[in-house]
Order: sequence, then structure tokens, then C-alpha cells
Amino acid sequence: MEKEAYLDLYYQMVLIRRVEEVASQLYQQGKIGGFLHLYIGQEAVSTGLISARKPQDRVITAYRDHGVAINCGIPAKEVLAELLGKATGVSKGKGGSMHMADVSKNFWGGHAVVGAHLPIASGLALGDLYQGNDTVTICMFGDGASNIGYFHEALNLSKVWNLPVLWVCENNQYGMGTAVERASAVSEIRQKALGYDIPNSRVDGMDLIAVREAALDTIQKIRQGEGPYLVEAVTYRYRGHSMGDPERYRKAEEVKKWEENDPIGIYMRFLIAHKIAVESELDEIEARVETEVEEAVQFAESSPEPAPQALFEHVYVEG
Amino acid sequence: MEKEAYLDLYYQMVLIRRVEEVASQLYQQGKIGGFLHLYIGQEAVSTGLISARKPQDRVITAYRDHGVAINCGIPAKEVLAELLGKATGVSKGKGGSMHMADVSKNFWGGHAVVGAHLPIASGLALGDLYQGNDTVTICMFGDGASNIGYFHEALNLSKVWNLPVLWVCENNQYGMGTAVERASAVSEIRQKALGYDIPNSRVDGMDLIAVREAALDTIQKIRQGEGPYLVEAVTYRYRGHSMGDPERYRKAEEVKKWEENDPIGIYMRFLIAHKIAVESELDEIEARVETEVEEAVQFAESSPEPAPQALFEHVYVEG
Amino acid sequence: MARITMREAISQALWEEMETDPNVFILGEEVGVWGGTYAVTKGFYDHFGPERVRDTPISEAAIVGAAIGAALTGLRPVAELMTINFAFSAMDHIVNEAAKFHYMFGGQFVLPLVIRTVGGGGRQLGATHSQTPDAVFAHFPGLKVVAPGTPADAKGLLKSAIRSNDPILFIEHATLYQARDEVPEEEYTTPIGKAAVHRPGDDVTIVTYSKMLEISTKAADKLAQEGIQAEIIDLRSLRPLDMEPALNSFKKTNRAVIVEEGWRSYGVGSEVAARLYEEAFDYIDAPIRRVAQKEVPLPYNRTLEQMALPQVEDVIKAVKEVLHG
Amino acid sequence: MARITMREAISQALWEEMETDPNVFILGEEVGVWGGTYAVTKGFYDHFGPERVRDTPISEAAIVGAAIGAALTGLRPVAELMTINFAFSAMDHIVNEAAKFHYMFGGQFVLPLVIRTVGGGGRQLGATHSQTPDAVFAHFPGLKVVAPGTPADAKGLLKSAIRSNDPILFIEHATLYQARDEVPEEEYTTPIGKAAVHRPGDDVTIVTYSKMLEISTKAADKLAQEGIQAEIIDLRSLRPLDMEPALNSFKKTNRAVIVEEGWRSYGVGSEVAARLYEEAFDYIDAPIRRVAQKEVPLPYNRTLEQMALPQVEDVIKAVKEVLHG
Ligand SMILES: Cc1ncc(C[n+]2csc(CCOP(=O)(O)OP(=O)(O)O)c2C)c(N)n1
Ligand SMILES: Cc1ncc(C[n+]2csc(CCOP(=O)(O)OP(=O)(O)O)c2C)c(N)n1
Ligand SMILES: [Mg+2]
Ligand SMILES: [Mg+2]
Repeated sequence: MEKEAYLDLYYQMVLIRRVEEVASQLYQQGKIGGFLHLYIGQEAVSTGLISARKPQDRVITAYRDHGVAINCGIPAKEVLAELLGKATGVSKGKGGSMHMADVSKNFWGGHAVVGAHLPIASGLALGDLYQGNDTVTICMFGDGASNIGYFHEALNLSKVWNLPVLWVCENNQYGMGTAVERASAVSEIRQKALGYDIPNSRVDGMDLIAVREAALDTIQKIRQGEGPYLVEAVTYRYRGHSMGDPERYRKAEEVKKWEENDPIGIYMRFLIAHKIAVESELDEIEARVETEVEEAVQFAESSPEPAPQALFEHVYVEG
Repeated sequence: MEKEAYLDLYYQMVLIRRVEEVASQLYQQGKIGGFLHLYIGQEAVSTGLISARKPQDRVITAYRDHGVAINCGIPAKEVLAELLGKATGVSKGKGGSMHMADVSKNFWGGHAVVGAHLPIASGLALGDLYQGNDTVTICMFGDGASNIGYFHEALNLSKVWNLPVLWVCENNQYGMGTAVERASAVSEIRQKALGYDIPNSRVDGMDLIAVREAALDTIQKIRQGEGPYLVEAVTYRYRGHSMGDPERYRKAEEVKKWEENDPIGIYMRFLIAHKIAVESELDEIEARVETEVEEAVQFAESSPEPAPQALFEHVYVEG
Repeated sequence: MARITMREAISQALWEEMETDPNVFILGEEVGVWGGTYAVTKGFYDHFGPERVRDTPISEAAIVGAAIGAALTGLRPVAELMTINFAFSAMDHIVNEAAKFHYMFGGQFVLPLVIRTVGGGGRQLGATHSQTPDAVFAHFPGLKVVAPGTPADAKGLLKSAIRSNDPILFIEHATLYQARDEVPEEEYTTPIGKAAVHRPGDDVTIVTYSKMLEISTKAADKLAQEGIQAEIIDLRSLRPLDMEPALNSFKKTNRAVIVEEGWRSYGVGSEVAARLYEEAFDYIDAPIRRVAQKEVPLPYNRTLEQMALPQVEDVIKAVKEVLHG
Repeated sequence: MARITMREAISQALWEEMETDPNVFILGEEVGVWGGTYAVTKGFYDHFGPERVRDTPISEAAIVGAAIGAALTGLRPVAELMTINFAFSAMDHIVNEAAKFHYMFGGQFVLPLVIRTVGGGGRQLGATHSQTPDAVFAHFPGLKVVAPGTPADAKGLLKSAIRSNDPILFIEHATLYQARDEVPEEEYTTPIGKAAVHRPGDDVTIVTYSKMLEISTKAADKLAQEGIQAEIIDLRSLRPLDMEPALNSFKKTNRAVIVEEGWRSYGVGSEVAARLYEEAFDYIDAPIRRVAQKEVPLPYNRTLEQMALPQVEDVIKAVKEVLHG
């Protein structure tokens, strides 16, 4: 990778972090409604993963999707405008936090029913296989999602049909307040791949480079026709599940321990240790992000609400 | 086991075979409606399995349930009466072939939605665990059923909660016309248990003794609190999936090959080789079954239809 | 015109669309090697090959989910759910994914998706396998629900459905596959969301669809012998629901009976009755009658099952009630 | 009488039934350690322990399936589905298993089972998380569907539901948990399948339930200022559907408005309207009006969402239409 590319990944992680922090404030101010699932702590997973995709590769994820949207190339202002329900939002203000997508960026959402997007990911990959496209579908989901039947049906189908899909489980230790071991028969989610004969691996999801390398390797294999692969990325969410989580299920120390392992910090140290960047360059990026997010908030706040007739638009394509 | 007990198992297998043959004829005569899934070829699985249960152990299965009903102690006449939709049928003529049950015999059905009874089996076992009952739930299902999400959710739950349930997959090579390998990522269904850390084994489902021993062993473990276990019984159905199956998916030779491996024949040879019985005793059993089934048909045919008001009974317990 | 069965008509629609558009493909349980549980896709596997006629595992959610995904890539999947009773096992994907995507993502997602399925009772399949819960699916905006009652409509509507860019649930009826009627030999389509006058008459309006079209026609034949001319309206689509032909008829006859196979409460008849009252209140001469399934899970026993299902006599009785009672 | 919130009322009902009957237990996502997504079961886990307050994996079908199985062993499980939108992921087990078992096995299976869930829009959760598909579940005989609109009814109905031997879907409303009202301090139950006069009046009948009771009451308050006395009927149960109070009221007022939060087509209002027409045809002075959700998937944007949901003004307008229009 070129230096620019390395720095861009830093920029992406910092941008996600900042957008999420600002979103949290806007929520507190009552400007964002509904649920708000922040990606803070997990930035390295999506950033590393999506850095490994080619433009034709599709990405699909769950409701914790702001970071993924940004990694897919959706401008922060469109993410924030969506959170504010504005017409300029990536889903025109109709989707909200959990339902962002941009087809032009090959980002297929933002899906709020746990696990329901996994069979859809199999379908995206099936569409590509059918059309002979040189495309891999990257499907991200949580540890909790691996317990629902949709996971099982989707993984089985992907193997039976040898579909070009990369399954990425973001094991952030909890599904809402339920620790992995309390909900899943196996605490390493990768073990579930055995039941489908799907090759699998486990990576440190706090380490962007580790995620990226796993992704580069597995995406290439899948592109060569080797069929589905499952990567489990071990990570942690620093904030509550959504806003207003009482967090009775974990101790502050546990969060703190993981915060010491911050993915942005790890990557920063990597960049400096490998002499890819000096601190001032990273400071510069942070400053750039600060401005960008300020402008994005301004854009979002000053953007128009959807027109009233938007209520009746897009129920159907025809009629 | 006592000689009587050995002979009783022979009797059960022969009785199932004969009931199914007669059912097939009654269907051809238009006396049975709906679907009719015959158990012919698979008799050793259910017979061996259920011979290993204690009276308090619950049995639940799919729609291919006539044999299982008989093994649970439901008289052939009540099975046939149900097939004829009579008031004397085990489900009062309201359930039909796919929906037989007898709570007094701890037989919990007869379930027609593929895989849907697996979570229910987890629930039966949960009820027993909660109440401290010394009970194991035996849940039978097909190879095809292992592909639906219900399988996944039920097995996961059973492990997470350490439920006393024995999962028995009757791998008869096909789900309707779809061969295992065409529908399942793994062709040994037992491999799926790995994803749930559930201990498992594979037995020859044509060999009653092998099934029985596997069942005795695993049921005991489960009763001791070791949690769920999965047994895959390799077997074959000689007849079509239901009546009127075009059977385009398999060759006559394949069926023939398996027929040479007939479970009744295998058990007969076992009884004789081990000097448990002589041929004339077995002939006698066959004759007894013949009479019993004739009488059962007569009983079923001469039984009354449900009264018209039965239509409105049992929608609710109350009101 | 050729006289063909409903099965042949549906089969032809699928075959012709697959021949003309390589983006059309089929997936579902037993659609391939077996030739379709109801023999609708017999011969397809050999002709179009395993890529375009995909046998699936027993995984209803994945069947619909995969069809949604494939549709998003620009293909035109025709997913088959063996019966509508198993559609409950894919309920989330039908009503909460397919029905929502176009709207929720601001018009970006387009789902040229057809889900074919088979409903109805009368074959002694028992409570879990005999339902007609069409109204349940028709409740969800974003989904279109079509349920043809004649071979010609089945062919024309299925072709429209396959060419449409909206997600469509296409409900066939298990006991109509053998129904035989005239079907145009030339290429045609039938518009989705348009009801039709199935049989003209001046005395009473019967609003119905699918299998109950057959029952209602038999009732109308008998009524005609007594000099009562029933006008039969075939809804054909439940969503969008086109009330115009029913309203026009009702404004003429001032009396209506609605006939549906499913349960009465919260069913199709409730909506149609409510609309007739709302939109033609000044034309009512007698309370509208609904003929529907008795409110019980369908029993296996043939006699009981037939008691529960709407019969020709029930329709005749209801017509006489609205005329005289 | 104590003035408590709906949340407290539901919580009390659960707590009291668990205290009296050791066979009652709770299972569902986040019911335990978290204390319930809507804090209904806060404190339960510590008091009753993990065996009786069972956190489950995200497996809706298994939650309902396991509750069915446990109920068959004689226990009285109260399963919680986090929202009714996820009930689609357990649809087969709710409508095709629980609703069928007692009937299909000839009365042998008894299912003392409650499925608590939460419906409704208005919180900007977007199309997949904001539905009110109550009518869909009420369509199935064999299942009972209850949806309380006041704290007192919620408590009394939930107690009845837990003691009942039939499978019951108990639908709470997400924006009613804070609603505060009088609740008797002594032990009581409220019968399932009985509607009630919520507010007496002579000029017009409003038939409604759940959240829309609140909206309708506000509308009635405003109408009262103009001298219009609306009688509000609370259905409380959708199946069995008790039409008697609505019919009695309608026979007196001769004018009715039905208010529901869900979509209009194939909704609750369709059935209620059809029944009023059928059973009180001679008492109608004006077409009955249905107030319901606009037929779109609910959008995230707050203004659009509120446009789609029935508002106090919509009820007032409909009442004036049936009175003067
Ligand atoms: C089918 C379904 N059940 C329940 C929910 C409610 N819910 C939303 S997120 C969530 C936890 C998911 O956990 P996980 O998959 O680990 O993702 P994470 O939130 O940790 O990113 C639950 C239970 C839902 N959205 N869909
Ligand atoms: C959810 C669901 N999907 C489809 C069907 C139709 N169906 C009935 S039996 C069957 C095959 C099941 O195969 P398997 O589990 O192997 O059992 P077997 O018939 O071989 O005993 C299918 C697809 C069904 N009953 N339920
Ligand atoms: Mg998680
Ligand atoms: Mg099989």
C-alpha cells in the first residue's frame, strides 16, 4: 500500500469515531430519533475489511452501520443528514440510523432485523455468480446474530452453492446485554463454520492491519472460486448497545481494559513504528476530520426536511 | 433384555411394516386423504430408539409418524382410524397422517412443518429441567430438516441451557427428491453438531440393535445431566416421499440395494443367529400381526365419523 | 384460443419468460429434478439447466432472502414456496424486508421479485397445511399480492409479475391446477391491480377471487336457473385492491355477497365490505353478506373439512339473503 | 386505587403471578440481566433467579417454540418477543403451531402460554421496527390476541392471560408504557374477549383499542368542548372479538368511527366496520369512517412518520364527517 492509502485508513477511522461522537451529542440534543447504535471501538474491523475490497465488491451489514457507510465512501454529511432525517440523507431521511445504503457505492445497507440480511447476502452473491461477475459480497454481522436461524440457512446455502461471500462476524462480546457464552453454544463463533465445512479464521478486530490482511487473503480466495469463508473479528463496543443502555451487564473495568487496546491508537502506533507517518501528519488528519465533521453537521442541520409528498413516494416502483 | 422383549421389537417392526402397506392400499382405494408418508425401510430407527426410553421419556417427531406412534404404544387400530379420519383415531380424526399424538403415551406428535418441532422439543426438555423431572426428550427429524433455521436455534438453545434432549437425525438420504449433498453443506449430518459443541455419533439405522445401543448409551448420559446429544441414524425410505412421488431423483437399483439391507431381515437374522428365536416363532409373530392389522382395518372402517359439532370443539380450552 | 389447465398456463408463463429473458430464473424446493411439487416446472430443469432452475435446501427464509439479494443485483428471480403455509417460515423476509426495501432506502433498492406459492384447503392436509391466509400478506404496503382464478389470468398476471419491478406474492390454489379454460395463444399480459367482471348480471354482485371464483360461478349457474343473475367480480389482486368493478356492479345491483376461502375475521371480505359501504353507501339495499371459512383450524376429516370450507350452497344462501332477507 | 404507569401495571401482574404460581416463568431476549428492553422485568432476575427469568439467544422461533414445549409439560411460560416486528421471525410457531395444537391433536395438547410483545410506531424506528400488524395475528383461530389500552386493563388482562390455558398473544404499545392511570390495589383480573365502554357519550361511537384509546380520548375531550359527546369503546381483545358494547353504542348513536394505528387495508377497522354493518344495519345514519395509518412503510423522518400515523385531528375530522358529512 502507498503511504496515502495508509493515511486514508487512519483518516477513515478517526472520521468514524468523530461522526459517532457527534451523533451521540445530536441524539442527546433530541435532534436524532429512534435507535442509535454507535460503532466506537469497532472501527478497525470495518475499515480494515473494506480497505481490502475492490470497487465491484458488495458490502452489507446490520444496523450498526454508520462506520461501514463511511468506509464504503459515503460522505459524513450524508450519514449525519440521514440521522437528522433530512432529504439529503443517504436514504433520503426515510431510513434513519439503522437503514443506510448507497447502491452507487456498493453499500447494500444497514439492516435492522438481526441476521435477516445474511440470506440476502447469499442472494447478492448468487446474483453475481449467475451473471459471472468478478465480485465478492462481504457480509458483516454480530455475535448475537449467529444464533438466529437466518445465519444457519444463509451459511448452508452459501456452501451448497459455492457462493462468493465473505462472512464476517464482529464478535464484540455481547448481543445487547447478553454475553456470547450466555447465548451461543460456542464462544468462538468461527467454530460454527465447521458445521458447514466453511473455512474460517479468527483475527484481532482491534488491529486494522490484521483485519485487512485476513480480508485481502480471504477475498482473493473467494474471488478465485473457492467458495464462502468466515472470518471472526474479535472486538468490543465501547458505548452502550444503543443510546440509553443501562449497561448492567458489564463492569466499567472491562470497558476500560478494552479502551486501552483502542484500534485507533494501535494503528497510530503502527504507522509511527513503521515510519509510515509522523505524529504531525496524524494531527493534521485529525484536524481535517474535525473541520469535515463540523461542516457535515452544518450541512445536515441546514438541509431541508423531505417534502410531504415523499411520504407516498417509493412504496412501489410501479403504480 | 429378556427374550420377550426381543420378540416384541420384532413384532413392532413387522407391525409397522404391515400397517404401512395396508395404509398404502387404503390410500389407493381413496379411503385416506391428504399426504401419506410411509415409514417402510426406516422401522429399525424408531423401534430401536424408543425401545431404549423409559416411560417418562418424551418422543416427538415429524410427519412420518405412524411407525413412531406404534413404537410409543399406540394401537394400530387407532393409527388406522386416524388415517381414515375417524372419531376413534388417535387425534380424533382431526389430525390425519401427519398429526398423530398421544399424550398418555408420551408421544408428542407428528409435526408437519419441517423442523418446527425441534424448538418445541427444546421446550419439552426445558419443562422437565425446570420441574426437576428425570426425563429425556427424544426428538426425531430428517436430514432435510437439518437445513432449516429451526434446527439451528433449537440445537443452540439445547446446548446453552444444557437441556436433556436426544436429537436423532434420520438420514434417509433424501428430503423429498433432494439428495443430502444437494441440500446440505455437509453430508454427514452429525458434523453439524460440531457447531454447537454437542457430542454426536453416527449409527447404522438399518440395524435395530445398533440404534438401540446408541440410544441406551446416550439417553443415560443425558439423564445424568450431560446435556444434549445428537445421533445420526443412516437409513433409507423404500417408498416415495408421499403417495404419488414420481421418483425421478433416484434409480430403482439404488432402492433395490437398500432393500437387500432390510432392517427386518437384519434383525431376524440377528435373532436367529443369537438363538434368541427360531423361525417358527417369528412366523407366529407375523401371523399375529396379520390378524391384528386385519382387525385394526375393520375397527377403523367401522368406526364412526366425528360428530358434526366436533368441527367447533377444541379451538380453545376456554371460551 | 386453446383450452388448457391452470397448471399449463402457469407453466407456460414461466417458460416463455425464461426463454425471452435470461435474467429470469427459478429457485425453490423441488422445482428442479422433481419437476415441481405440483408439476408446474416439469421439464424445466432439463431444458434450462440447474443454474436457472435451482433446487434449494428446506430453508424458506433463505429462499426468499436469496431471491431478494439476487433481485437487487438486477436479476428477476421467481422464488417458489411450496405452500403458503411455509411462507410463515419466511415471513420476515416477505413482509419486513422485501416489502420495505424500496421505500426505506429512499427508492434506491429495486426488487423485481416474484414469490410463487400455493394456498387453499380441501385436500385433507390438516390444520398446518391447508390455510388461505391471503389477507395477512395483503395487509403490508410495499408488497403486491396477486391470486388468479382462471388459467388465462394466471398466465397473464404471472407474466406481468415477472416483468414488474416490485416484489409480488403470487398465490396459486392447489385445487385449481386442473381447472381448464380458454387461454389466448398469442402473447399477452394481464395488468396487476385490476379487478375484472368475470360474469355479468344485474341482480346481485358477488365479489370473489381464486378458487372461490369456481364456487361462485357454480352458485351463479344455479341461481340463473331460478332467474337470478349474479354479476361476479374477480378481484385478481388483493394489493393493490381495485374496487372499481365491484363498486360499479354494486351501484347497479345494490346487493352484494363477498366470497373468500379464508377465515372471515380480519379477512378479505372485511376489507371489501368496508370499502363498498364507504364508497357506495347510498346504493345499499341490504346488508352485505360475507361467505368465508368457519373460524376453526382446518380438520383432517373430509366431512368436517368440507363443512368448514365455503360451499356452493353457502353462496346461494347468502345471495338469497341479500335479495330477500 | 393507585395511579401507576402501564409499565408498572404490567410488571406487577407478572410479579404477582410469579409469586403465586411457581409454574410461571419468563423467557426472552434481555428479560433478565438487562431488566427488560422496556424495563418491565427490572429486578425480576435478582428476585426470581435465572431459572425463572431466562435470557435467551436471539432466536425468536426458538423462544416461542421452547415456550410451547414448556407449556405442554404443564408450565405457564410467558415468552417475550422484544417487538412485534420480530414476531414475524417466529410466525410459524405462533400461528401454525401454537394456534393449531389444541385443535389438531383432538384436544390433547393444552398450551397455557402467553407471548408478550410490543407494537406500535411513533418513535422514529423506521419501517422494519414500527409496525402495528395486530390484525394479522388476530386472523388465526386458535390464538387469542389481547391489546390493552390502560394500566388497569393491562394488569387485569395479563393476569387472566397467564392463568388461561390457551395460547395468547399479548400486545403492549411502546409509547404507552409511561401512561399513568388508576389501578385497583386489590387482587383482580380482567376477562379476555370482553370489550368495554371506556367513556360514555350519546352522539357518536368511537371503536378503538391500545394506543389509539389515548388519541381517541384526546379527540373526545376536544369534541366535548364543542358539545359533541363521543362514546369510546375499547376492544381490548381482537380475538375473540366482542362486538356487543360497540353494537349497543352504535344502536344508540347511529354513527361510528373506528380508530386503529395499523394500516387501513385488511386491518382491524375493516372487520369492525363489516360487523357493525352486518349486525346493526338498520341503525346506520352515515357511512362508518375508519381512521388508520397511511398505507406506506413507516418512514424514519419524524414529520413524515407523524403524517402517516393517526392523529387527534384525524379522529375529530372523521367524527365530524360521520355527524355532518
Ligand atoms: C430478529 C431480531 N430480534 C431482536 C432484535 C433486537 N436487537 C437488536 S440488536 C440486538 C443484539 C444484536 O447483537 P449482535 O448481533 O451481537 O450485534 P451488536 O449489536 O453487538 O453489533 C437485538 C437483540 C432485532 N433487531 N431483530
Ligand atoms: C417448512 C417446510 N417446508 C417445506 C415443507 C414440505 N416438505 C414436507 S416433507 C419435506 C422433506 C423433508 O425431508 P427430511 O427432513 O429429510 O424428512 P423425510 O421426508 O426424508 O423423512 C418437505 C420439503 C414442509 N412441510 N415444511
Ligand atoms: Mg455483538
Ligand atoms: Mg430425509
